Amino acid sequence: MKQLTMVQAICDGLRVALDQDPSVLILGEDVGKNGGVFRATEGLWNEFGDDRVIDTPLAEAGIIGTSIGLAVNGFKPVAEIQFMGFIYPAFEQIVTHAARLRTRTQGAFPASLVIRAPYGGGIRAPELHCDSTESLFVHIPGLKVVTPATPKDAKGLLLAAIQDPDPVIYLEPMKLYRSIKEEVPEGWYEVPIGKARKVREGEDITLIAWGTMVPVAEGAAKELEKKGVSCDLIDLRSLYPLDEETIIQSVKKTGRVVIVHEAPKTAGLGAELTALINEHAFLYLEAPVTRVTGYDAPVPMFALEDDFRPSVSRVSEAVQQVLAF
Amino acid sequence: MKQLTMVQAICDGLRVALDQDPSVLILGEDVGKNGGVFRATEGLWNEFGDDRVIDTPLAEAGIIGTSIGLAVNGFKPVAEIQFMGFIYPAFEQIVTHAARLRTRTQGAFPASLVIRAPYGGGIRAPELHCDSTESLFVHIPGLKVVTPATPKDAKGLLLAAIQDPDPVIYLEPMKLYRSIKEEVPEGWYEVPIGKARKVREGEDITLIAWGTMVPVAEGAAKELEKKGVSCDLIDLRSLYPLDEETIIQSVKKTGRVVIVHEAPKTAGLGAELTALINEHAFLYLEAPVTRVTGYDAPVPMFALEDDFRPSVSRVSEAVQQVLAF
Amino acid sequence: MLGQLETTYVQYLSPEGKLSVAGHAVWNQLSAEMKISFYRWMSFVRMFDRRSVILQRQGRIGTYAALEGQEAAQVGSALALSKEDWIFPSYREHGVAMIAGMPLSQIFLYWMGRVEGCKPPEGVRLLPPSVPIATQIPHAVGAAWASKLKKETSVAVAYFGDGATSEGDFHEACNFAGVFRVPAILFCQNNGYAISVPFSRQSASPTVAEKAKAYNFPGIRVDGNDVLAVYDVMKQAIERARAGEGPTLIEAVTYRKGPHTTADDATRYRPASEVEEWVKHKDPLTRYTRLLKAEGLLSDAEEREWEAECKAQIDSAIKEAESSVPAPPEHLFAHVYAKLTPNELRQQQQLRKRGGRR
Amino acid sequence: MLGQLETTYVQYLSPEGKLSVAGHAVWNQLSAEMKISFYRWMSFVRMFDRRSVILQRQGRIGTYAALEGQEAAQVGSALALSKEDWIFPSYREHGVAMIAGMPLSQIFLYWMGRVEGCKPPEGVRLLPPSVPIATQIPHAVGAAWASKLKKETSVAVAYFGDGATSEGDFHEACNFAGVFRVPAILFCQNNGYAISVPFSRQSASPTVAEKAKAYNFPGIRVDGNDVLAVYDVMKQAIERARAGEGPTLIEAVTYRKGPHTTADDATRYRPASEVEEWVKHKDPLTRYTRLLKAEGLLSDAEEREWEAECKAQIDSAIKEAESSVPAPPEHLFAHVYAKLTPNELRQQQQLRKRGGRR
Ligand SMILES: Cc1ncc(C[n+]2csc(CCOP(=O)(O)OP(=O)(O)O)c2C)c(N)n1
Ligand SMILES: Cc1ncc(C[n+]2csc(CCOP(=O)(O)OP(=O)(O)O)c2C)c(N)n1
Ligand SMILES: [Mg+2]
Ligand SMILES: [Mg+2]
Repeated sequence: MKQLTMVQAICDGLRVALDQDPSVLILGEDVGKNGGVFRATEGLWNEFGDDRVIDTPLAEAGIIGTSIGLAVNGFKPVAEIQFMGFIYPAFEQIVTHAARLRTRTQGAFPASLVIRAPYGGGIRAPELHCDSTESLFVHIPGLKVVTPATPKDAKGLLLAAIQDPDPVIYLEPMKLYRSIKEEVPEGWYEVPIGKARKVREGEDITLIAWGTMVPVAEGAAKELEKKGVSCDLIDLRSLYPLDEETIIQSVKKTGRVVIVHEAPKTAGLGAELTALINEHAFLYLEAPVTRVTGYDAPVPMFALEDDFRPSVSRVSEAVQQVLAF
Repeated sequence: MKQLTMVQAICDGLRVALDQDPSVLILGEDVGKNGGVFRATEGLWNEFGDDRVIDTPLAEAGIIGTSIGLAVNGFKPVAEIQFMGFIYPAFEQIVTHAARLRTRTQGAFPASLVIRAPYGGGIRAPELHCDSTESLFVHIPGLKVVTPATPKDAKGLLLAAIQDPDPVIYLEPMKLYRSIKEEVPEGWYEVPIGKARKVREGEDITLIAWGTMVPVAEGAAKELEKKGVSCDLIDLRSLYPLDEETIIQSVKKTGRVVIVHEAPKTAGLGAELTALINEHAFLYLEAPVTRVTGYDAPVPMFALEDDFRPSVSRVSEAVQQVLAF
Repeated sequence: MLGQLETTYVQYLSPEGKLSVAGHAVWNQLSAEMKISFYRWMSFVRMFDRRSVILQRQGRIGTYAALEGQEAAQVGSALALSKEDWIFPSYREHGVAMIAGMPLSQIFLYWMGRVEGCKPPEGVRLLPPSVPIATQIPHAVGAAWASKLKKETSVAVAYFGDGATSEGDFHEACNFAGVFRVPAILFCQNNGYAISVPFSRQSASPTVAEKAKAYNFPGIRVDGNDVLAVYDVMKQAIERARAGEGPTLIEAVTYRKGPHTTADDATRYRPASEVEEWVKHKDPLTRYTRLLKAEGLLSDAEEREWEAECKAQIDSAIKEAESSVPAPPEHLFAHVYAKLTPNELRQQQQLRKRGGRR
Repeated sequence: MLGQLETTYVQYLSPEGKLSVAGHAVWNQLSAEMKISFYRWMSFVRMFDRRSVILQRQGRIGTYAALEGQEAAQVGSALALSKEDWIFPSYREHGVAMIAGMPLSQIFLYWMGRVEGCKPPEGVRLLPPSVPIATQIPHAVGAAWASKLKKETSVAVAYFGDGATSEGDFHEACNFAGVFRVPAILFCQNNGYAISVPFSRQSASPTVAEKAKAYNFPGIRVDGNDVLAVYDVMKQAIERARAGEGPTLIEAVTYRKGPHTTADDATRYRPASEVEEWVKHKDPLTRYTRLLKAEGLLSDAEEREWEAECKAQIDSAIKEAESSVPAPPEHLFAHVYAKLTPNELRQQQQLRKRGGRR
């Protein structure tokens, strides 16, 4: 097994998919000759040619709209949106068509496709490149939404998304593209959509995070461990469907919850998780479910991004407050 | 005072605004000569002319994008999106620009505009006309989101939205356009954004609804009254900012909450309300906050819409379950 | 043909039912069967359409988008397609849908608000009506692109209105079609209005066809009420597409005789004289019937017979649709995902338990 | 001029620094001050740009979008505008921004990731760089529309790249501009690439200019490395706009000499020979300097003097930007709404309490 970064693992997953499934197409802006602005498609254009790894015009609605047509007529498009902050022009195609086509055609012509998009901040990217608006997509029935936090999960989740018959939004935490290396199995393997990953087992409190925030939550858990606090840390991986069982079991065990996300607080995914926990584990809660999130302000330009994004210390402090409740 | 339906009250509000504020422009598809597909702009084109009540090309991003430019250069556009289900092509302009322009220009060029859109189901409209995806907009910092449930509020909230220096999404419950008549004051008056309306005072449980669901919740409250259950019913009116005070006070009084919305459950606004209540009134809760919502499925075509939309009986049953908890 | 001025259009059959020289040539190439087929379908579509308007008034179907006046554009173009071709319609292409093989009863079900009506029979490559304007155009381009990548000869056609040309999706789809030279036909029925908004407020360029230049493929303007011209122009575009010569934008100039939908009042925005001109003098069915009769291919008796036959088919389809057992409420979860998640299964179960109680 | 073939372009000054006949006419109309002004701004912009690339390498600013090679397109067009006109730039128009009156230090602040750098001084009608491609074009059209409705003579210009022409927003904006005949200039710097994607993969039509036909207003192609031609074409478009004759699409054919941004490696997708051709033979500043020198309007000494002056100004702006007190964390709530809601006030308070602790 090779040690790979997340972006290398993604590239490897795409290569495996192209290699093993002739219906797979990769399309998007700069994914071909250039190998992607993050090098997530590096080498694939050379290897698989211009008919399978396709540089498109600069038009997100066009990319997703034509991908839907490609899917209807037999292909499995894996479309790249260069940054999640630029997914909005394709919002109508995603929300109105990709999500609903299976229902609307009663199973005849599902829009079986994957939409990859780097998201989140922390890398000093220019303005408007750093959104993490996953909850918008989680709200739309018919979509699945996943995000990995490790290289191994990145490849396995990607292949699961490609294998999945439903449209999957696959969010890639930019900040983690190159920050971790780990052994990544070769060939095709899948990390099932809908199953969370237990990062740490603990007794005192449940921490829930995903994507970019997993290392932050993990950092807090480590710090807290030194203070004698044992955290049960869940990396959701799958934002829709949610792994309710893992979440609820943990909450029933600990009775206390801190949710960490990078998106603004109001109507973020933390809200849904809170509601879910309230519904299924109300009597087990010993303190209010607490959210540590981005603020309810536009994602700031990078000078203030580290103040906006949840930090280890903000998470630790929230945990201590919850424990003191 | 005249007895007006909601759509008449909206039209009246628009007329007053056009009359009293020369910077107000109305633009959208079919808002001019035709007077709007729901007659919300009836007569205005005749009265104020083609330069103030403007039929645009069929392009939602163009409508909102040019409205932003009109706002930057001195006008107060009141743009109509014909149905909320067709707002998505303008999503990028709303989320990336309208919501952020004040911040991005540090106050120099705010996008001061109003976006009106009929929403929700219940009128046997064709496919895809019946979305109520308000939570998507509530999640976006920089936007305000409001929806009236009565003719009087409709006009007052509309004028408040037009007066407001920030971009306001003004959602019009189609189902209520003509279902209620009430006395509506003449001239300019405002219903403040950020203040909920207490529809009924009660002791046993808090019902929270908005827009299309207010009469449903009210119907349930009336039914429950006969069974001796007294409901505190809040019509939110303002979805962002939320009237936290009214909500929390009521929950502290009743200890039990049912939230009713038409949108799918997962990551709907009910989730945020649950989280908010959990945060601010945790110790007062005697039962899990319960959501009665549209299902996590695409809004169905009209044969099944009444099964999808929360009904009086679903709300009543939920209340009884919460009381029995 | 492709070199015409866009503000004129291809016309073979005059409103009076007379063939032009070029029209004669096309006419002579057609089989007798095809000649009668144009008539039969146009007449059938019209009868279906009028009946649907009545059904709406009777409360038996919901808001309905009538197509009367646009029969030639729909029938002429649809008859040029083959079974292997893909069709991405808007909400007004019932005529196209029928020809593609969509059972009438399904079309009625759709307008009864029943999602079952969306599903085409096996082998019919027809998508459900696309209500959000212009959004189906990129789908057609994608499907055509797929054919090209698979080296198949099938083409894909998107049907849309003049209003749709203002949407970004129209532009992006045309641009992709041009760049990748896909076998797509972008078929615009320019009926002069997008609900109440006239084309002059929709576009500064006087025609739709000329917009194709921006994408470097042919744009052809055709008399959309001349079924022969539409058929021939469509046929040529399809041939070009199958031969790998890329997309074509077709602008069929036509008119809807009635309101936008049964919920609309077109007298608010269209002058009566304009409507009269189109209804009385430019009707596509009248025009073609005149030709057939002049050519001795259709008698009054045959006409009556065919209309009776249509009526019978329509009656039976209505019966079928109206007697089709309504899907139960929990059906709204059918096909949301290939396999429902625990969350939806739970919700579906709750809904099922209500047993239809609302 | 407007009747040219789109695949050729307006050029007054050859790469060798020679004026064409038409160029002479334009040249003779210009004041000496204006003639030197073109040079000074191009030179200033280039020095700013090169310095910014260095600052990025030194870690003193973030990812930076260099414009070297596009100075003539930016300076020529911006110098044709007046204070009253509105500018909606993309992320590469630092040259335009400076001429519009944006202090250099603000521009540096922007690239330091500081939102304060977005705010123009009072009276400068310049919006912050629009990062999402093409989204600023409808804004410009809206602002121009407002001028028209107010019966003012100000125009609005949107700056964008060749890649932007593929976006729906480009189309919708052009369409609105044409339909409402607004005084907008849609100024496309066609530098041949959208990051790595060549224009041939962006558009099947060989030029941007010809796309204007779909909207029924003039599209003009100009040598974007010829500052005189750009200035003149822009001037004429502005005059047309002010006179109520509607919008113009200008395609300035140019090239970015370096990578897309400091995060990009252009050697992955551009042949060295192509780059060399543009860098060595088509440089806008070299060309214009040759002319000035040939005309005796610029000496080597004056050149050195001016460069020293530029350097001093740039140095001082960097100093100013780098010594500007960073906004505190809670500043991220400033201007989210005209008046913060209780929710944001509470969050802002929490953030303030952290006192900069992360
Ligand atoms: C994206 C979107 N915006 C608005 C509407 C509402 N609407 C339905 S039909 C229509 C007019 C369409 O005109 P056109 O494209 O000319 O087609 P026609 O109805 O004339 O066949 C409008 C505005 C819609 N369905 N979708
Ligand atoms: C909507 C959107 N999609 C994608 C991007 C990522 N992106 C940034 S610049 C760029 C290329 C732009 O090319 P062009 O319009 O030619 O302008 P240039 O950079 O050449 O000046 C892309 C794809 C973006 N900023 N916005
Ligand atoms: Mg039309
Ligand atoms: Mg470019």
